[in-house]
Amino acid sequence: MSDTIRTDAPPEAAARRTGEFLPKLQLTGDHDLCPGCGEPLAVRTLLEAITDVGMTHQCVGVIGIGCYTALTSNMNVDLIQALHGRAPSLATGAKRMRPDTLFFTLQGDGDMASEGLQEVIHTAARGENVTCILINNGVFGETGGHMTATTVLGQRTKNSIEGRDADYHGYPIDMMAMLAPLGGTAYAARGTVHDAKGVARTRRMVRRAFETQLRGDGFSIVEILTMCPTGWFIPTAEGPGYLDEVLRSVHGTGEWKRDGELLTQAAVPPGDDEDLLA
Amino acid sequence: MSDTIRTDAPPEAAARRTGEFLPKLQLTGDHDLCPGCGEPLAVRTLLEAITDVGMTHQCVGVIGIGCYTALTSNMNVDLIQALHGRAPSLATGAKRMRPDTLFFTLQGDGDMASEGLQEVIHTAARGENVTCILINNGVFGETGGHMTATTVLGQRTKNSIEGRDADYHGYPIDMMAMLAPLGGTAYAARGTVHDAKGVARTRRMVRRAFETQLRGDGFSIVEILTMCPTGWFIPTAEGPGYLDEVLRSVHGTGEWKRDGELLTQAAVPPGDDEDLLA
Amino acid sequence: MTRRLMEGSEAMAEAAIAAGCRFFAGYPMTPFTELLEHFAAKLPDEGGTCVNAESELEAVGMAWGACATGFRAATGSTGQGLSLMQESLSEMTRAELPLVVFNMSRGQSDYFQATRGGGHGDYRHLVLAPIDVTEAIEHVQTAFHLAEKWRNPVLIYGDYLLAHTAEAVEVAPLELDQLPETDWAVDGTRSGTGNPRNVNSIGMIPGIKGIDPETFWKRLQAKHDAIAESEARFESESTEDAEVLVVAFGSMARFARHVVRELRGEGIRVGYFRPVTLWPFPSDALRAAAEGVQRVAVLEQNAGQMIDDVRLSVLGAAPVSAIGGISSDEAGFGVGPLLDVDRIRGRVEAALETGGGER
Amino acid sequence: MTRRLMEGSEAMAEAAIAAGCRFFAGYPMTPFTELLEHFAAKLPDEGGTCVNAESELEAVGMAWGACATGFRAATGSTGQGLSLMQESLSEMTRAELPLVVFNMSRGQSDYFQATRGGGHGDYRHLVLAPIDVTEAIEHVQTAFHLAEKWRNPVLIYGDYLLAHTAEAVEVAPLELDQLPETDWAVDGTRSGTGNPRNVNSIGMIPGIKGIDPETFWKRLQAKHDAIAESEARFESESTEDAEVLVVAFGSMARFARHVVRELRGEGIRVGYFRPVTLWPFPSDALRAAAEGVQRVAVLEQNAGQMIDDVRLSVLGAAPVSAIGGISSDEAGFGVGPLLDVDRIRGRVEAALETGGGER
Amino acid sequence: MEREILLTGIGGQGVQLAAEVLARAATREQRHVMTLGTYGGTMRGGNTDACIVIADTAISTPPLVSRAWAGFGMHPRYWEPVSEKLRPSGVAALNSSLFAEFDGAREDVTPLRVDTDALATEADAPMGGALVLAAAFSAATVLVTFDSLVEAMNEALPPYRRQHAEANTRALHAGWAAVETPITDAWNPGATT
Amino acid sequence: MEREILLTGIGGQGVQLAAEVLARAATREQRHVMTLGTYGGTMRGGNTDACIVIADTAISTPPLVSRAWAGFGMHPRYWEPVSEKLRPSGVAALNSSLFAEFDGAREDVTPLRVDTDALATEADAPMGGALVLAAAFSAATVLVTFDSLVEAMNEALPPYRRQHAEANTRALHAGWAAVETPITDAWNPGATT
Amino acid sequence: MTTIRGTVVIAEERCKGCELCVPACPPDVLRMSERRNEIGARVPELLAGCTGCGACLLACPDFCFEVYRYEAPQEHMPGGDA
Amino acid sequence: MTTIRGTVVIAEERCKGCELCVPACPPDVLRMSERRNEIGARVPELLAGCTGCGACLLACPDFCFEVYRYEAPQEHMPGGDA
Ligand SMILES: Cc1ncc(C[n+]2csc(CCOP(=O)(O)OP(=O)(O)O)c2C)c(N)n1
Ligand SMILES: Cc1ncc(C[n+]2csc(CCOP(=O)(O)OP(=O)(O)O)c2C)c(N)n1
Ligand code: SF4
Ligand code: SF4
Ligand code: SF4
Ligand code: SF4
Ligand code: SF4
Ligand code: SF4
Ligand SMILES: [Mg+2]
Ligand SMILES: [Mg+2]
Repeated sequence: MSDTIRTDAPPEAAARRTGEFLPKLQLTGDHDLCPGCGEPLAVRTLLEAITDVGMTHQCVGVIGIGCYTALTSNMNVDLIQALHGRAPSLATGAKRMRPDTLFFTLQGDGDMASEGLQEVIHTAARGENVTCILINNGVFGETGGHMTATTVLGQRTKNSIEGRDADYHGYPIDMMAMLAPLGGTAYAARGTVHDAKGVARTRRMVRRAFETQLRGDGFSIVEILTMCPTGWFIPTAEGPGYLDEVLRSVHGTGEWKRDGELLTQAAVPPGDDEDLLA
Repeated sequence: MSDTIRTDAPPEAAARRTGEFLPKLQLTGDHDLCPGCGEPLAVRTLLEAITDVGMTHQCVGVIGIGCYTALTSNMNVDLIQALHGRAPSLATGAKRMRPDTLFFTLQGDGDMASEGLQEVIHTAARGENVTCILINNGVFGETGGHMTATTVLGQRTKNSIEGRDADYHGYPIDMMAMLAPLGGTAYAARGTVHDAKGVARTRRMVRRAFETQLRGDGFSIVEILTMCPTGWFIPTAEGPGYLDEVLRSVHGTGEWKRDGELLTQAAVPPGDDEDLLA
Repeated sequence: MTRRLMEGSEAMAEAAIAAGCRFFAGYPMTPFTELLEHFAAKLPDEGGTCVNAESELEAVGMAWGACATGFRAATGSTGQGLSLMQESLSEMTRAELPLVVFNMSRGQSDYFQATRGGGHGDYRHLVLAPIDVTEAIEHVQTAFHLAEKWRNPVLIYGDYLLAHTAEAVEVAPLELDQLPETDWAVDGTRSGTGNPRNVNSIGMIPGIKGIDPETFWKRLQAKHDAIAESEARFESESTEDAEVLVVAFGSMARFARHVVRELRGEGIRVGYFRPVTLWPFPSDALRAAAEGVQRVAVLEQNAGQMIDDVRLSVLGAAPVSAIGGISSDEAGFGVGPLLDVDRIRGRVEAALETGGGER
Repeated sequence: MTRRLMEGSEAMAEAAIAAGCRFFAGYPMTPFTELLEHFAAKLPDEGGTCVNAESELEAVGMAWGACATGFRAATGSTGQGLSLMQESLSEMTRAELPLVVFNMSRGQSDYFQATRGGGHGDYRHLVLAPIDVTEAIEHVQTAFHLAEKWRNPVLIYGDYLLAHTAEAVEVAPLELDQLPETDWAVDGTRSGTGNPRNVNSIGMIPGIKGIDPETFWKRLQAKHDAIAESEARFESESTEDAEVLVVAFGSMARFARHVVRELRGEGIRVGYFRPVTLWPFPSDALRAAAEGVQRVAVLEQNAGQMIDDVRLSVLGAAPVSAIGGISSDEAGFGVGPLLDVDRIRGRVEAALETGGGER
Repeated sequence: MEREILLTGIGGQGVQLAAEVLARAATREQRHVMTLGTYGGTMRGGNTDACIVIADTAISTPPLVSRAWAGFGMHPRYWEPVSEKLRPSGVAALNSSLFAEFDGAREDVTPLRVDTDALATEADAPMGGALVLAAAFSAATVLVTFDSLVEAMNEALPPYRRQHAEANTRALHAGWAAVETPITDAWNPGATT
Repeated sequence: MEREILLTGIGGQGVQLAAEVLARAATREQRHVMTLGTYGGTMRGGNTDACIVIADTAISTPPLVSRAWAGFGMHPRYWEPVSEKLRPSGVAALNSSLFAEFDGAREDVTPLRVDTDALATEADAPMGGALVLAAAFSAATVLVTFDSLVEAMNEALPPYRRQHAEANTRALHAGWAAVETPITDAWNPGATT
Repeated sequence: MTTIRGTVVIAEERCKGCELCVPACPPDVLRMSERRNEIGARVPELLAGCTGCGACLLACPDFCFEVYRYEAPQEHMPGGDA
Repeated sequence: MTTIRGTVVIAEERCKGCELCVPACPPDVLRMSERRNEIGARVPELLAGCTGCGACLLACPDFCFEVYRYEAPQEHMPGGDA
């Protein structure tokens, strides 16, 4: 159609490339996650933040088990594959032996808040100098969309198709509220990838978490809310809106703890909200 | 010595027995716990509180593993012996099948805050209608006095003989701060047995926790600070003072959540502080 | 009779409920997930409870609690999840609790864990390995019965094929012996009587200080010996004049039996033997079936585990060789290329050719 | 040479450090606790790290992480704690990580778990069972060596006696072959190169979508076959003309050996065989040692586990019977009345009387 | 009489639902039925296959068959291994929208080509391609009746997919109507047209 | 020459420390040494036993012996099984404060009675009873020297018990001084007095 | 006539048709086309008015966008091509 | 002369000599005696002035106390016995 602009090749007029397909630390863009899944976006912010803090060649990831695990073959990063829920302990042992390397875990809500809740809390309480990245979609995506320990009241999942009900299913755990107050936690923030601004802010959060680790200040965590249209049984296009309305109303975004200080109100990480790609 | 009063038989003058050696639900007083140990005192309050709420013949305990386990043969209560750390899950399954029976767990800090932290948090988040009793002495008493996840900064244990140090050993977990805010927690309080008033108050806390359960309001927990002179490597007589100064300065006593409402300041459970035996 | 199309998971859940199971707890993991889903969907209508536990450790703990109060209860998982439950399975066996466990295994590589106990200490639990959905419906009911009869956990060893194959079946209640009333469970009513109960794994007795694990564990060993004596089950076909005896269990046996029938149809002298219980292993029956054969060919989908029990049964009387092996799909769910009638037929034919030759 | 009095736990910790172990994590449990205490006391001075983990699950995870970065690392526990680690031990074996695990067992009832793997799936780890503190000092060093040589976990199977017996010993470094540089660990320096590493248990390869577990696991099986071929170790005495061959491992072997020496001293024809590695089990050596004997008498402190391996070795050539059994002190720590030279002597004598008679 | 059917497609094409509908329909008609769905790798991406066995008598064959009476191809990417397993004079039902030309390797099987994409779009059931083919295949082989198919489809839908029932019925109808005369009679092969 | 010593007492009496001190002292004197402490049940309550083997050559016997050269009794409650294991003409070192009279069953062993409670109190080392007996036993059997005992005791104390070193030394001294002449010579039995 | 300050390259072969990029674009210059790629997904197309802000890149889970900013803004005539 | 409103019975055989009861007693009428029981523990003794408050009972980990309140307060003469 003549109204459209060609998008199959770089522009002919003089132009600067301001955004590349892939982050530096990503090998390929091709993956098997569902259409509209938010997890690849979370992984993008993570990989970009590593480069941001200059640790491109000095970082190791410890990976949990969930849909995002399939993305690890795309990652240009030294990795240790953990068992479901156990990544923070592996990161602890690894970081203790290689204190100059940047260590992060990549875990889902099923991995971190259900199967491995104890691991992350103890790691935080000990003040281990590692960064945990929690991808929270409120479901076990990988097994078909079941409720997890973070699924918010009212959320649709395979076993709460009418929405999670407190009396029947119990209450969700707010991971920030639980982890931020611990003595060993130096940085805690929750971001989202349901819109571009959220993605840009999340990247700044992850960057700050890494800076915390590099200063040796102790445990840092960034939770990232992601869409799972498959596990929520909704059309892909409705994912971002559903996340914003349902998940985010309970799991509020912002910084919860910074430089070891608990913030009374979740704060936006400083930086330029308008220049999305910085 | 002629200044002393005979104590080997009941008084001859008319007198009312206001306090018996043993609570109704205790079979014998003889046990192998160390001199000056606070755990038998905690168990006393628990057993008395069961009788207080009229569930003497309709209660089941689920027991963790620690020094207190040796006290269970003294208990006149139907019991399930759990593995180390796992009692809250057992209580969950049991209570679901017998909703009219009073269920409690009896666990130490090693059991609940170290090995089994995840179990109790999930049980609380689900709002299971059970009561967990945490005996917190800040050590694995049974294995010889090692640090646990609740050991406070500065506390002496076998592996922190100069006192727990945050940089080296990490930070203690405040179980009330962690459990009270959870959606499924209806009642949370921390008592102590380092003096008689503390014992009397603790009994009132346990009673209220049981009442919470009997009303079906959800999860209830009472943490009880106890002396462990053996694990603290101090003379028995110094136990109560050490508890008061060291443990209690971090793990403050009082009610943290009541009727599902978080209290901003830990409150004394209502009742008569002067009539110790009521 | 109206048959309904049910996948194995659904049929097993229905059979469990028909057998009186009123509690289930589990954590999703392929190919066990659907079993959990079916229990979650069906139990509430029968007045039962299904908890979507936050981990396998918690799931088995919940089932333990439910069991201890005298209700029929079950849990299950696969692979990693089963491994996490081993501590509890060991202790529950020693606490003599009649738990039923569904291992929807990824392939057959948990044979050792299932039959020797992956946990600590001396303990054994019964293992039933159904060949298809129809048999699974029976086995599940038998499992609850045996668990209560012996006060011992029973494990159902299935796999992806069993869990996901749908068959047109009917869940018909089995006729089973009447069992005595449960007199060991705790319900709280003995509290305060001076004679309470303590459900434990080390021989604690209310009112008696200390424990006596040796006596307690020796009594358990005697019980396990009695189970071994009386509960071994097997199925066999065409063993009389067989030159090669094919031994297989579970889904692999379904392939083995089909191949043996095909070959027998062509007049070839092969036999088929299937341990229906993996523990106790039907050693006597296998020894008898192997009498006179030139070779025992063990078809299992793993690196060689049941072959130990086959050798311990045959004890040198005939050469025993493996004709199975590791086989997996790309996801590691155990649906590997070995699961193929032609391929297996080829291996049996090769064993026929070798005969009693190489050992 | 100056010997120092060290309990087994201390000697093993020192030997581990001498072997280059720089990371340890554990959770206290009798009789393993002191090993943790000694590592905690000694490692920091050697630039190493010991973490008092909050549970066994976390302890093994920490050791996993340390191992994956290319450092020699260990963990350990007993009973329940070891059971909790089985999931990780299975996966670490398949991730080819050279972890050393100390099982200070309560008695000998974890033989199956140690030799067959209590976890899921097909995997094997080496098991060394020292007879005394002196040998433990060697075994610990050998363990780290073999673990790295084969990139496979190695378990040291000890018990209360080994952990707590103090002996006057010297921790002398063993002469061991030079191993190639570690080229499989992750230290972060390959990140960003386009050719990073992924330490995993299922055959994931960076840049390649999907996995191929079958190929990966078959390669592992081949490695395990190679270990089985080459690493079996044993000790034997007086087997030549023995009428009864006593087979025992670990601490029980110390009793058995002493009894056999006593009896030989009196001219009685008994022999002694000890598997030094429990996996691989020295089957060929045992078969050879059992040649011509009237009876193989298996002394193990459990309900009968190693006896399977003995039978699988002897394969009917001589009757095999158990002369051990469950035995425990009141606390369940495994220091039972069976641990008595006179009692064991009596049982060996009874076996001599039975000879090849009853089976 | 034992009728093995192998289905293949790629994720999202609805092959598993089609297999379940065929199996349930046959169950309703009192046959012995066994079916198993398998996925290449995970549930996301990759192939999605299924095997159905329908018989007059108890089924002895395992749920993964080495040889089959019919193949059912929604996408050509993983068709080859299915094709290889077909018995001589078997049936191959193919989504002609994607199978440009029939796989020449098997001239000994009878093809049934259905333009499922077009029919599904026409029926306003864009996700219903596999059901179109299933219905066409049933009609062409007299495997099960149309009513059984519709009832089976309703039975097979989980509660959270109920809203698709109508579109699915239209898809079945479109497929059934697309076949004028059967090409074989599954239960009465002598009567082959 | 192999010298087995069985020690018994109840919790809190310091028997384990005494055993360790004896074993360390012998180690300092270049002997082969093996020792094992065992507890009845748990560390709280119940008996506390230990076994020491000291030898000139490598030790073959396991750490729990069936027969012993000497018994060392701090409390009579669990003395009997120890007494039964003593070899004829062995030695029995007894805390006479609690062993009212010597166990008549073994008239074939030489008793060494030490009023440990009194000596310990006198030495202002109220917790040092077992060390008193250990020193007396060593002096009476020429098992190890006094210096070795003191050095061994210092070696054996964990950092958090260092404050007891002086009292312990006094206890050792009191026990050593209480023996005028040896009753046997452990390493030179011919020279028995 | 529309001012175009930036543009994008779309890796259509990776697109899964999730439509997330469409609402993410602030000037609303992305829309789903009728074109389908190999795996059958409908892919987006670009209308005139891109600012080169990068929102689409951040919103796309399949790494389909590369973003450019023109050195000098371009003008687009309806019916023509940039 | 001291008023005694209550008294206690002490199960000395169970006492482990921990001394916790002594500071627990509000009127300070418990003190450790020189007497030792079977297991060698020093046991407490009661001086005149007990109020029957029960603090000792609540403080003793070995269940050694039974508490009585006199119907009428008793008077104690130093040197005598209650
Ligand atoms: C011990 C264990 N239990 C269960 C599983 C199965 N399993 C794999 S991924 C997964 C859910 C992961 O959920 P989450 O971490 O939220 O990741 P998501 O799939 O949502 O990205 C489960 C339960 C497993 N791999 N290991
Ligand atoms: C899985 C497991 N790990 C370790 C142990 C050993 N263990 C027994 S009791 C105990 C400590 C208990 O501490 P706590 O719960 O605080 O009770 P306390 O002894 O202080 O009363 C430990 C570590 C065990 N029984 N099980
Ligand atoms: S199931 Fe959910 S989390 Fe997993 S890939 Fe699909 S959308 Fe993403
Ligand atoms: S070790 Fe501590 S907790 Fe255990 S019995 Fe002794 S004083 Fe009590
Ligand atoms: S760069 Fe910005 S304006 Fe351009 S297409 Fe992407 S989102 Fe729209
Ligand atoms: S967001 Fe990406 S995958 Fe989704 S429609 Fe747009 S270009 Fe395609
Ligand atoms: S009852 Fe009160 S006053 Fe009397 S002895 Fe006890 S604590 Fe003291
Ligand atoms: S508190 Fe009890 S055990 Fe302690 S000294 Fe007093 S009476 Fe004895
Ligand atoms: Mg998730
Ligand atoms: Mg404790």
